[in-house]
Amino acid sequence: MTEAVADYLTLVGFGPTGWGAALLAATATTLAVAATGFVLGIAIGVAVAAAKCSGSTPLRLAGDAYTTVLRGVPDLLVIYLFYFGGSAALGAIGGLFGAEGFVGMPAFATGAAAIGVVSGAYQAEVLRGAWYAVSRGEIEAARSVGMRGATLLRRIVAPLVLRHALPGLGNTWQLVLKESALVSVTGLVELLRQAQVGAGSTRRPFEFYVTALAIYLAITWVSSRLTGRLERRAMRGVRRAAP
Amino acid sequence: MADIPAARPAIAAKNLRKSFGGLEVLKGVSIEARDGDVVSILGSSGSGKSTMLRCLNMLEVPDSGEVAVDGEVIGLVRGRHGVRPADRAQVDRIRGRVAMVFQGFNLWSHMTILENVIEAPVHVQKRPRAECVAEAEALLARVGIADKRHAYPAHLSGGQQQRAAIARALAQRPRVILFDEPTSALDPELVGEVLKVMRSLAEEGRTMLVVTHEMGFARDVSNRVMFLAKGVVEEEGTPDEVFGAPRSAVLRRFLSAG
Amino acid sequence: MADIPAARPAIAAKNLRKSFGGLEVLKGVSIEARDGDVVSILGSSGSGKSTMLRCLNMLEVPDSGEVAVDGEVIGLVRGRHGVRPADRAQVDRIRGRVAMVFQGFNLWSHMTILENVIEAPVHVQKRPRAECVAEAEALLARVGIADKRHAYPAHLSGGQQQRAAIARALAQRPRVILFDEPTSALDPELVGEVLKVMRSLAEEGRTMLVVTHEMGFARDVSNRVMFLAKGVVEEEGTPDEVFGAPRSAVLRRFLSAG
Amino acid sequence: EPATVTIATEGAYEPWNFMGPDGTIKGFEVDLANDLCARMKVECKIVAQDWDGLIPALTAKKFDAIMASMIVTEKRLKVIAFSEPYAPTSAGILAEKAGPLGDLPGTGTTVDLGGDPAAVEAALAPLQTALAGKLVGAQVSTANAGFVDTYLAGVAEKREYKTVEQHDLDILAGRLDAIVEQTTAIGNTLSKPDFAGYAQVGPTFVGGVFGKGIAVGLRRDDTELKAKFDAAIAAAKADGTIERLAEQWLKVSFQ
Amino acid sequence: MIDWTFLAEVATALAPGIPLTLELAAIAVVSGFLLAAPLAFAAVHGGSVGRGIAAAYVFVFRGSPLLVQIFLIYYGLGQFRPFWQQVGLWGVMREPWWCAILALTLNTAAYGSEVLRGALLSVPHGQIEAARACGMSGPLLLRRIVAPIALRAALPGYGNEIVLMVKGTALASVITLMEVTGIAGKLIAETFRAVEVFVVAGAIYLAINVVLTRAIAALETRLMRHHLPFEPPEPAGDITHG
Ligand SMILES: Nc1ncnc2c1ncn2[C@@H]1O[C@H](COP(=O)(O)OP(=O)(O)OP(=O)(O)O)[C@@H](O)[C@H]1O
Ligand SMILES: Nc1ncnc2c1ncn2[C@@H]1O[C@H](COP(=O)(O)OP(=O)(O)OP(=O)(O)O)[C@@H](O)[C@H]1O
Ligand SMILES: [Mg+2]
Ligand SMILES: [Mg+2]
Repeated sequence: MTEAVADYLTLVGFGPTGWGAALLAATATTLAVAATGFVLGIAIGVAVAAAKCSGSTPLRLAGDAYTTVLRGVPDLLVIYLFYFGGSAALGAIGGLFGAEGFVGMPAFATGAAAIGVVSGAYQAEVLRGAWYAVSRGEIEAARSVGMRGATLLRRIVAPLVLRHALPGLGNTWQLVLKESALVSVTGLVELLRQAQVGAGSTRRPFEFYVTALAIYLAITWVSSRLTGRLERRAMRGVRRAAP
Repeated sequence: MADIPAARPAIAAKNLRKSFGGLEVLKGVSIEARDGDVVSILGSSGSGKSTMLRCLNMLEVPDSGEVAVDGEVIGLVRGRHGVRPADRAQVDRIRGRVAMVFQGFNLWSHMTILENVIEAPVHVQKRPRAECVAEAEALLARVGIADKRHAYPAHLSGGQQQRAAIARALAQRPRVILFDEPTSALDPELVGEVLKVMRSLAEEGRTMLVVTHEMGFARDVSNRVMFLAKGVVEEEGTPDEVFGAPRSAVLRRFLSAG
Repeated sequence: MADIPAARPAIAAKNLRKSFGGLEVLKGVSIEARDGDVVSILGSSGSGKSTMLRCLNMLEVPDSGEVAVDGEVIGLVRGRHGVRPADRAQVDRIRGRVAMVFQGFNLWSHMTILENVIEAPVHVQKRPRAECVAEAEALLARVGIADKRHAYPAHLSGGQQQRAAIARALAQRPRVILFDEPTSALDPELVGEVLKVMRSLAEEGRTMLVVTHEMGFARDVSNRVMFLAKGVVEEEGTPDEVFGAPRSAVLRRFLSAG
Repeated sequence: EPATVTIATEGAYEPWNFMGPDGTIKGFEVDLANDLCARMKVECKIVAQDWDGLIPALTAKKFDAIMASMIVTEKRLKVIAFSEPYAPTSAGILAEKAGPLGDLPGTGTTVDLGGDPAAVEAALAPLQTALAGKLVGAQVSTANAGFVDTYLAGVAEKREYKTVEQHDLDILAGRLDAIVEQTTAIGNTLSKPDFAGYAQVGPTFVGGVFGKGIAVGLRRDDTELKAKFDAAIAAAKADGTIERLAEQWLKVSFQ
Repeated sequence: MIDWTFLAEVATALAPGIPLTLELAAIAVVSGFLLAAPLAFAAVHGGSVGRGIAAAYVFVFRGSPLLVQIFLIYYGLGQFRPFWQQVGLWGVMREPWWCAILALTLNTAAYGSEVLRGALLSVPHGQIEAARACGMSGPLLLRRIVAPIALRAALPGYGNEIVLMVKGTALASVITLMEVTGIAGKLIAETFRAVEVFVVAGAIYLAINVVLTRAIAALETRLMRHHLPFEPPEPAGDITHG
């Protein structure tokens, strides 16, 4: 038993035959690509949600099309298209300027862009749902004092929408975190890819997948503590019904 | 109406019409108020009082008719989905000058009472925060809820919420204030207090349109009274005219019940 | 209070205390009402009227004191997180007999008005649906909003919502009805209508506790009046006693304002 | 003329090509690639890529050559070109010694699937009887899976796996009755203590669906590079380098 | 430029995978909801014990990639064959189909319960109080007031979840199930034309999901009538979504 544990610790440790350093570096890559994609996704999500909730028919249809297509196709496909398609497009542009051969799109940029574009569709839906949950009266009150545009958004809409959207956004963050695992197809060495490589090379899949699971859970734990704190902050002033 | 050569009215609406689905709620309502006017709007439940008030600051866009604040007519255009304001910036600008106290209060639930009150002055009017806080505290004291300034709306009694809503409107330093039943949740003593506040506002020259069921208020504080019934202005005049010699049968019945 | 050997009171509370955080809102309030009693509860804003009413059906659990409906005392136990009812089933049973009209109406937003009204009879009391619908339509007609029965609450005016809330409470055929400012959003004509309805309920022997700011109502309809101030019952008695010869200075000031 | 040649491998197929914890790629094909590059007098850059993406990425010019234990098949030849093979292929069946397939006939013999059809049929007939209704695993889209499709269709039930270690695990778990796999990989699997109760059963197969051996995958228009690889491989075979590396890494002889 | 005959071939090859994809998604969504609802309820009303259990569950299953979960359930739990045989469940654990259903269900339940939890919390307290005041409590209160309001609020979020599950079934291919993605992977390895194959596969998923999202949107329009700016003139039966 202790032998097995010692053996495992050597495998994922930081010794000369240990995979610890590699896994750690891969974890950092996972976090970086997920965070970049998530931020990009929020920006896209806000824009798309605004389009979908706006009175303008073309905007609404465009927003609808965006969320439908990007939520509808497997994420792997989007990543693939960014990887192969994006490279081909860049290559074509490079060709115009006389660059020879293949112009590679950096794996990190491909991955983050793909994640952002996909998660933007999810964020848009979460934000839209939250927007509907906000009491109309409170928005009207803001309009009636002449608030508008950015101020209305920042002071009233955003806090109220966020209150309802936070659980959903927390979900999306988790989604993005794990979506980053799919970016491995672009050759980016993130956590799952590193685990697969380790498993394939050492033929010890369990040790590696369980370790990956543990690292993902650790990241989740930290991030849910943070979202939990945000949620509590956002829920201030809300009265819960008596039991 | 008397036809003295009118000073530019602080707020005026002409021939407002508004339907919801198949239901015509306003059937051509006109109203006009000059600086310092206090207009009481009476009418039975469902007669369109709130709808009219909400049309004045474009929370409801009228299907036809015209609204002007300070002589500035709010431009409306007919789009594919009905009528809408031509220029949103204009609407926002005008709303900055027209405050509203809602029938359901509509306090912002994520802010404390003090934050509710300073919100518009600080973030819309961009006035210095310290000044706004001082003024807000004075206002809250004036309506008797200074001790609640750090509480959230959900933790206030009905009357306290209503007073907070009034303070929030006043903090905007508006030219025109639209009150939708501002004393419905208040006890007689507080009604008296609030009326005192409103009187002093009128003396400062602010214009007020007040939807109310308090005949006492209509009689004592306002200088014009308007009676709405089924979406039309059934009767209008000074309090003496309206209460002293009601012409329409509907108004007579309405008043005799009170 | 007169000490005739009391019939079992329909609803009674003894020595209720309730604090929110550091704020003591009720400081030992007692109340008692027999079948057919109409008790008006007066008091300034924030004096604890709503809180007291909410304690009677355990929407707020009092920190100490006792509530009894129909002679049945609601058991309370002190748990780790404060006081709570010992037997939830008992509370539900009692709530079935005690209806409430909320200050903020609290209509169910996902149901039409008719659905709101038949909800409790059909799904709590398990009465036949057709019967409930017929009764509900009669009730809605009685409060004058029969035409709105298929509308959702968000599409109703303030006064219409309030009347829907009243109809919903009455549909429960309760022994005791708790009204929290049931006429605040109504015009004088409708106030008269609603008072008529309440009078007829009293004649049927139903017990009513009514938080109100309408002195007229308190004087004319109720047979007992209770004046709450800062969490204590400042004065209590028949309308004649309370209005005719108020003993406390607070009450005198309160009444003189009205 | 390319100063550097980028060669892609899978990096997860021990002992042919696999990765160490420090990220370096090792194995038979890596050593061979370095040797061939030295002969061709070019700089060698070795990268790892998912098996699925190897050929699409080659045609998309992400790299110049594939050395990933890739077998020359008709299908692949339609898309890419191959050098002369640098290793032969042979496949076998892995099963539990004590199980019903433990005494599969033909153990120790070699069947050339490209040879005399009658002989092939004779050798396969007893196999088809024994494997009737059994669950047989193979790595997806390999020649091994092709073997199951060609000779066991309608006989056994096929399960396809993304990687070798996955079907190894499933046979241990008892979800599979047999695996069709390259003999070098079977050797590697059997060297592990968990597989003490397992063995290669029945004949070893060469030729036919198992193609013409393992070779360097190249773009079809890259004839110049193909010529260079062909020459280098011939030279490495001739001086015994390939044989030495095979014995070192694969513990087998190609002779 | 575009090789239509090849695309058609791919489509014909992928079509047989569609029933399995739908079957996996449908079963996982239904059983996932049945698990998510009590979890969300426990998280909101279950006291500290219920909250703890729900939180731990969500933590594990939402916190790690579905791929890892499928893998560990299939290969990891598969290791304990004697145990499963003893409890008579080996027949289930042996089958990749059941393992996929199990993994997908456990996973979607975690996400679903979070959506439902948020929705439960957004029910206005006044409306709950009104129900309590007329004697409702427990299951009745839940069924008549809380659930209808919460489910409406949850609908967009849960719609997300259903669509996610349809796509999640793609990972079942790693445990040998030949649904659309499994077949697509095979086709790519055989034809090496990743982009074309994925575009066709993507179109299939998109078609399934478009039908689903339209259905959900139609349901939303129906259920959210009380949220429209004003009441539609007729209590219309089918409002088509714009
Ligand atoms: N949930 C709560 N948390 C904190 N304080 C509360 C809460 N509910 C009520 N209060 C406070 O308790 C006091 C009494 O409130 P209550 O609603 O009973 O007043 P009321 O007599 O009904 O007044 P009104 O006539 O204005 O409705 C108020 O000061 C209020 O701020
Ligand atoms: N959004 C809406 N959709 C449909 N009908 C509406 C809507 N808003 C108001 N109505 C209807 O319009 C009519 C007038 O409503 P309004 O709120 O203006 O009445 P009110 O005069 O303010 O009444 P109260 O004194 O009861 O507040 C009512 O019959 C109401 O049902
Ligand atoms: Mg109104
Ligand atoms: Mg109150």
